[in-house]
Amino acid sequence: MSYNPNIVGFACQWCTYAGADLAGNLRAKYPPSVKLIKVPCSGRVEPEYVMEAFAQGADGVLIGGCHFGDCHYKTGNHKTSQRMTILSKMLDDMGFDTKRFRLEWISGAEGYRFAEVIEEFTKELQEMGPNPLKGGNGHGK
Amino acid sequence: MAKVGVYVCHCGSNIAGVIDVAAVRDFAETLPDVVIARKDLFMCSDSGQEMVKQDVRNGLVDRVVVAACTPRTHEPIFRAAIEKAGLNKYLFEMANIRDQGSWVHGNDHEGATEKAKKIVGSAVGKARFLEPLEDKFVPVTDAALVIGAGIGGISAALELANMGHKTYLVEKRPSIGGVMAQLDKTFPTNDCSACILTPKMVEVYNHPNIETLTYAEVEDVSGYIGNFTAKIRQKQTYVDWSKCTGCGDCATKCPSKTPDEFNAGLSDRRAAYIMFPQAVPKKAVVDMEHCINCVGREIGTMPKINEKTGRPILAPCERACQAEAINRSIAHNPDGAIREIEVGSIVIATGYQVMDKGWFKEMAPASPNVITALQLERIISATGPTEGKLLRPSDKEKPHTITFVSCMGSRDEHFHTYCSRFCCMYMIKQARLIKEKYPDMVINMHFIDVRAAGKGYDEYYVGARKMGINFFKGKVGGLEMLPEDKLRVLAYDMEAATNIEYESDLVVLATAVELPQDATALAQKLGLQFCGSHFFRELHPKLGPVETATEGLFLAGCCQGPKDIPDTVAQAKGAAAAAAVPLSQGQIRIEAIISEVHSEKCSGCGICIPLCPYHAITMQTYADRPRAQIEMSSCKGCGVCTSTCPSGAIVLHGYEESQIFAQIEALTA
Amino acid sequence: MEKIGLYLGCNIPLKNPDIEQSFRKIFPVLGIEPVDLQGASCCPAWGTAPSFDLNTWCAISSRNITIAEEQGVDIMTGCNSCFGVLSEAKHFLEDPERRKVVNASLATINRTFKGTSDVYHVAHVLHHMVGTQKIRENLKYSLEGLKIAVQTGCHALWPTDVYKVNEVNPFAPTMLRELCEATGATVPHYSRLAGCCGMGGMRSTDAEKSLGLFKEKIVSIKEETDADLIVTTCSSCFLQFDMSQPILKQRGLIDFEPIPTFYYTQLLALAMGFDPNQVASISQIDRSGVIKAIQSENRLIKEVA
Amino acid sequence: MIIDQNKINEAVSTIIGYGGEHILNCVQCGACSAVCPGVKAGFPLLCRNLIRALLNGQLEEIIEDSSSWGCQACNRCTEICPQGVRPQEVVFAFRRYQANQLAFSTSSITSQMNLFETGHAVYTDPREARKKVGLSEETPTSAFDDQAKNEIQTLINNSPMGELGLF
Amino acid sequence: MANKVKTAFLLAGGCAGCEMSVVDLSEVLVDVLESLEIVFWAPTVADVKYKDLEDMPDKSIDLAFVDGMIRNSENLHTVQILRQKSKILVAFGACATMGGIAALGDLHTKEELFSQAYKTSFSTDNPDGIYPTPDYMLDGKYHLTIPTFLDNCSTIDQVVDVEYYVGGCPPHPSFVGKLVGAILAGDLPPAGSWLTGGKAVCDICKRNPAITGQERLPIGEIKRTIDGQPDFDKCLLQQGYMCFGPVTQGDCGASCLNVNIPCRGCGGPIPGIKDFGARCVSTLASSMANDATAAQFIEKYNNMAKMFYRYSHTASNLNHKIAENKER
Ligand SMILES: Cc1cc2nc3c(=O)[nH]c(=O)nc-3n(C[C@H](O)[C@H](O)[C@H](O)COP(=O)(O)OP(=O)(O)OC[C@H]3O[C@@H](n4cnc5c(N)ncnc54)[C@H](O)[C@@H]3O)c2cc1C
Ligand SMILES: Cc1cc2nc3c(=O)[nH]c(=O)nc-3n(C[C@H](O)[C@H](O)[C@H](O)COP(=O)(O)OP(=O)(O)OC[C@H]3O[C@@H](n4cnc5c(N)ncnc54)[C@H](O)[C@@H]3O)c2cc1C
Ligand code: SF4
Ligand code: SF4
Ligand code: SF4
Ligand code: SF4
Ligand code: SF4
Ligand code: SF4
Ligand code: SF4
Ligand code: SF4
Repeated sequence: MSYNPNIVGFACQWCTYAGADLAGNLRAKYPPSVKLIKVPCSGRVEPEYVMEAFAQGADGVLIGGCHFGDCHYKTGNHKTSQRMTILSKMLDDMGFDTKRFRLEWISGAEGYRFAEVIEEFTKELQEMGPNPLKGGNGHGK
Repeated sequence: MAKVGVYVCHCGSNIAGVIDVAAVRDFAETLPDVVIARKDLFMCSDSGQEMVKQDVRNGLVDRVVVAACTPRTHEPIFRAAIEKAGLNKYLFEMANIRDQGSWVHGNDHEGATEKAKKIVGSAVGKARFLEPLEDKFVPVTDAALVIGAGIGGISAALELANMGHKTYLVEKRPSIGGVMAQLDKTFPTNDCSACILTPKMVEVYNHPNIETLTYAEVEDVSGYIGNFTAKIRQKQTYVDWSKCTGCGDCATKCPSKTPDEFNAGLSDRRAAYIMFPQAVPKKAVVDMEHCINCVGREIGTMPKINEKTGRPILAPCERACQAEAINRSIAHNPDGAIREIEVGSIVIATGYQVMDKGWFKEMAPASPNVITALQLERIISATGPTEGKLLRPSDKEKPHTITFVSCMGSRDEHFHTYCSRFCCMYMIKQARLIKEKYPDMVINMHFIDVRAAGKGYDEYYVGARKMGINFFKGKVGGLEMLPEDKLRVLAYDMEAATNIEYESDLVVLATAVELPQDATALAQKLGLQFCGSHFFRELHPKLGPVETATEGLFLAGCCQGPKDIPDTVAQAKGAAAAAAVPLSQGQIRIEAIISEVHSEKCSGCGICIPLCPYHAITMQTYADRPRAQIEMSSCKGCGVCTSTCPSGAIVLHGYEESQIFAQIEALTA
Repeated sequence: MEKIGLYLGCNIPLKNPDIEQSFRKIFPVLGIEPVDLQGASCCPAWGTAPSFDLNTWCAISSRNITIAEEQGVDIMTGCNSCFGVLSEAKHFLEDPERRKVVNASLATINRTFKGTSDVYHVAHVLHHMVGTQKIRENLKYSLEGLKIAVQTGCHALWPTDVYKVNEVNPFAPTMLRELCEATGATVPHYSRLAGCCGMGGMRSTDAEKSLGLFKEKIVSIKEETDADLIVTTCSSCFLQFDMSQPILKQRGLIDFEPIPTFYYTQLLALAMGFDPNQVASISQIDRSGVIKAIQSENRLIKEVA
Repeated sequence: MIIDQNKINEAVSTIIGYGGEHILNCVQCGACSAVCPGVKAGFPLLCRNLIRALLNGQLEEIIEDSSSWGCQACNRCTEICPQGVRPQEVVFAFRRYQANQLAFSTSSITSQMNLFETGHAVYTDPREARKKVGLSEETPTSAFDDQAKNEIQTLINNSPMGELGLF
Repeated sequence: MANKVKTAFLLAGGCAGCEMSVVDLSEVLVDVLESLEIVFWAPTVADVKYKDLEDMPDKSIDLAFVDGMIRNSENLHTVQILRQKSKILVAFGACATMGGIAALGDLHTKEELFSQAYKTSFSTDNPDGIYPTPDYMLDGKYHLTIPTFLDNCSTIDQVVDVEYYVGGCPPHPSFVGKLVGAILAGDLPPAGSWLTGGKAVCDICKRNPAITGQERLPIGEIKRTIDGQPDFDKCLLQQGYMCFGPVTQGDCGASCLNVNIPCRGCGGPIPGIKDFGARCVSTLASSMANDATAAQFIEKYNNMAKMFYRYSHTASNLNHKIAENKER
């Protein structure tokens, strides 16, 4: 099934958000699937946001932060990694396909890589089809 | 209810060439709370900005969304504009439809337009929940603390003091000077270390703006940039420094011996001692760990009386001191005294140590004639144990063949993988100094490669070759102990692709530079981090080489990584300039994008406390209950605590939960 | 009595059974019971399987180790090469992938390597488990006044990251010196103490080069110590010292008489009073003079005798 | 010498395949060669030199060189190497490459045969000597244990060694 | 007293533990009984028919408590009727508010649950593999029905509007008294509120490092309660035991902690927190020292969903959608 996946991205303003901007400067092409929400640090992303995005029907969620050692706030991305690893396991145990959820370390210099990641993620989501939870209010009231 | 104005930019054809700007504008109009949606050719131009300002001034809008390029470059421009028009600058949000839109989806006009709508929707969603915020200012204490008084600390302190700032210089040893004071001459100019350092030491000590605290250590630091409180422990000297004249008589009479650190263990010093002849301040201390309490003179006890003479029986040190600076009857507090000082910024210049030869098992560490380069520096120094005569330790005879071995513990995965950076150069220096004095001495130098990257350095190295010093490319593999304390060198000649063996009288090891053990404790007190090489981590290896992740703390010299004297001094002056910035501003601005605890919601669980990389969160007591509080001047606004607080008690202004949920909703609508 | 698997290797049981006999004599007296590892093979020597295929090496080595594992004992080797080969193989088998592959081949002969038996050298057992004190207590003859040059040999020294027991400083080994000193003898230092004797692959590949290296070593011993005898804990080193000194002498490359050489346990067995015909009877160099000197009346230690 | 990246790649992957895993760590400092008894005895291609040749892609050019067989496996190089190359493993990897190309001296075939037939690389009939020193004539080792010999032969037959056609 | 509060208790798909807790009020109950008129208490206390409830006039009940979740058609039906008849409806206890333990069944398919319950469980003897039949015609004339097992669980507020929420498994009994008092005093909190002190278990936990004057440190090693007896005086989380105290409403008086058992979250999330499990993840994961600790955690506690949503599976929007989707 071919459709345009909707990816909600959370991007750290120092690295991944800057990397996405650089992709623009480089005119790197990628599908218009991803829309970024700028956060100061990937450590600002709450697991709730990821679950909310999926519950609302996002086909994919991407969290982008700085590579280890590069975090503007020293250790924020380590906290992200710890949280999201456990969240991912929990989503898996809940019966949700965690291939829809990605954690990527993309630096402010990796414009092309940002484009590649989106390209690849979009393709993968296209193969998986839309988020099955799209639509419906979640309960029968 | 918020009145949101949306302004969509064409950016010439940059955006409009791909995205249907009119459609985006039309869509924006349909969003909740949007009262006006306009478009313009260049939003950042004067006319574009004026359009926004007019709407604000006319009271049409109270939240502004500009859909254009990236907030990373343009947010400040628009914020300033609405602020001029009388709106709080934080009531602004940008939708990035160029850098993350038209520029990357040039081949998909429709997709780009749809994405732009979503992004605008997200920005509007957030804007509806924006709140006005205020930047804050806090006053600073116009004083600086410099920790460590080697050439790095000395240079930084002088610089700060000359700019007019009160400066405290804290040194843990009895005298300032650091490693440089132990050196004989210094590359690349071969000037005498003491001749250039001693005047600086004296200048520091006498500077009206500098208070030098030697034999002192930092016990604790609290506070934040502009307002640090440092507790300094003045260690117990057991000598009344106000009386001590530095004559050294006590040291001559004191019978207790222990290896002399200043001479790198090559000679002994006494328990009562002055660190070295040019020490500043030139004062004696009694090292209680090695004092043997002569004639039973425990500290704080009255002397026994000689039955014959009727006079008190004093220890040799007390007896020797004409100035009566040593009085063992006084009950000195062994912990010394704590002093609190208030400063606005701190420079850390605590230097380094070199590795001990004992680590290198293949290098016959048991032989007295295997020494470290620092020991050689003392041997060839006029103030050293041999008064500058080159005599080998085992028999105090002049050696005929000397071997220099590079990279001991550096560039080696067993110890340190980094290059210690200045050993190549100082070995060449030592070889040159020796060759100058003893032209017929055989000097063999072994390098993996010679690292001489500095102004005049390669010339200095090539000059050494011209002097007849032998250079071999190839690392020494080991030493074998021969009779008469000679050593057989097992080396390799890379160019000839063959091994080499020869006998040597003295072997000098260029052992690696590393931080001393107590650096870890200091790092904990100050909240410093270590880099992969276990030196203190700078904020950014290129653009923040003197700053640290904690505002107000700056680094200088070898504590940040191996560097020679020229680089240490350059960095120290840079650190001083950076440390002076908050001091000269008189106050510091605290950006409003920081976190705040709503103490009425806080459960006092303390989960947030260890998370903050800046130690900005502390527990306070509100109505008997423990509740968290964030020190606004320490918070950098990362939001790690906000995302974690299980009670939902913390908000990160500018990135509040309601705002982010609104964005998610808009993006998935 | 503590049991330990006696791993014989090749040289000791086939060429120098007197060394084997010396183990069998001394260890029970010192409180260690060597048990035979029935069916054990070559370690395999460096020049065989290790030179052809890593996994085959590991399979043959681990087969030997499984014999000890089945009996629940650790392994004691008398030859340094065996110690090195078995220890390295065991080290390689810490890689779970390799262990899987190797256990698959062991399965064809109904064996599984578990990694439960540790590999020790005779010198380790004597130094760490028996201890010099116990050795001293069991002497019949004191070797006071004798000068010994020791040869620890390469494969008990490096690489330190794979061995169960290491010298404090492998470039300045002391275990064998201390073992020899326990007999009352003096053990002077010489510069090429940690040098290689040249036996092994080098000797079979290029005997001349091997002899050249050996000459350096023996000259260093002679000139720097003028030892009465040489003592080693490596059966390969033993062969080199015993076989190559006469060659050098014969070719006029050294001008001194070959120095009698013993495996350490031979010396100890002699000092403990065992029959030289059983524990020290096979050598190229004539050792009868030293043996007689060792087991002479005036060296008798009263308490034990 | 012509530098050909394909040859370099082949040499490196061959060595890694035979167990010289860390060859690319080498920075050519020469420490290994300074302590190597093989180098000292005069074998030209051990440790640093061998690695240099391999990193130049000279795999085939040096296949006949006997240096690697002069390696004592003493691991001085391993202990000393500051970059964790484990040069001895590189030397042995090269040796294995040589052996698998049948580029080794015929004299070493004897010990392979011995190993296969008796389980001992070195074999001489020990019975008389053993009797003389008061030991049982037959060793408790594979030499006198058919089951053990069988096992060794099974292991070798089913290994790449068995395919060399030596036995 | 003239105006007695007409009160109802309905047990939906729960275990009746919540009602035991009401009974635990004992003397206090006797005091409030004065002002209470219990008009309905089924099925635990009175034997009633659907009709009894259906016949009551709309909004005739002042205060209705529902405990238990919606698990079958009967639960759904009675709760919907009770809603019509009541002015104030309280979701009482973990099951009613969040789904409770039984809701973990939604992590499995209906088929899995039935097969476990009626075929494979140890104590079952059902060689023919017969499942209950909700609708059965006996002898061709008696139409017998039992309630239908629904595709998935729901909380009370997922099927009807709810005025107040009370957490706990079981809830602290004092809430009943407090509510009755509030109604009588006309001092009711805004509809939709949780009745809670609003603070985490940590706030009242004697082990809280902030209270004992200790420093809270990152968790270095993960433990399970089977790994040995935790230290009685120290924070369990700090010791490596996964205590949900920080994330959970502490109206329980830290009962579990008092007996050395880590909080499992029955009180539900602190008001304002959207998703209990997600917040648990954030809080616990962030408190771990590093990725290695997180990995150790995953290894030691194998099912994260059952761990974090022990009581609140149904209240999670995403969980609920997944459960619905699964049966589709
Ligand atoms: C053998 C040798 C020869 C050298 N020759 C040359 C040369 O010829 N030319 C050249 O340019 N460079 C040379 N160097 C390098 C030179 O020594 C360094 O560049 C220089 O000393 C670095 O100065 P520093 O101030 O950073 O550190 P240091 O000199 O180490 O000074 C640090 C000071 O901080 C103090 N301190 C440490 N911890 C604390 C604490 N917790 N609290 C308070 N005080 C503390 C120490 O006591 C010390 O006084 C040589 C180095 C060596 C080893
Ligand atoms: C190929 C290459 C790669 C490099 N890579 C790295 C790297 O990876 N990492 C790293 O740390 N360093 C790197 N460097 C080094 C780095 O470029 C320099 O360290 C750095 O640029 C020096 O900055 P500067 O400001 O001193 O000089 P410059 O960058 O040269 O700036 C001097 C400026 O002054 C202007 N100017 C000159 N004369 C006048 C005048 N009379 N009036 C007015 N203006 C004038 C010039 O136009 C120029 O803009 C690299 C250098 C090269 C050549
Ligand atoms: S003798 Fe007295 S004055 Fe002289 S150095 Fe010692 S303490 Fe100072
Ligand atoms: S009492 Fe005085 S003289 Fe004696 S050891 Fe102590 S310091 Fe030295
Ligand atoms: S400066 Fe020279 S000797 Fe020192 S570590 Fe670097 S290369 Fe080695
Ligand atoms: S994590 Fe939240 S509730 Fe806990 S102490 Fe911090 S602010 Fe208070
Ligand atoms: S937002 Fe970040 S910097 Fe600020 S208090 Fe929280 S954790 Fe610390
Ligand atoms: S193992 Fe081989 S290559 Fe390494 S030092 Fe010994 S003889 Fe040389
Ligand atoms: S010692 Fe290691 S790094 Fe140095 S040349 Fe030898 S193998 Fe290479
Ligand atoms: S985490 Fe648990 S044990 Fe620790 S203070 Fe909170 S409730 Fe108490």
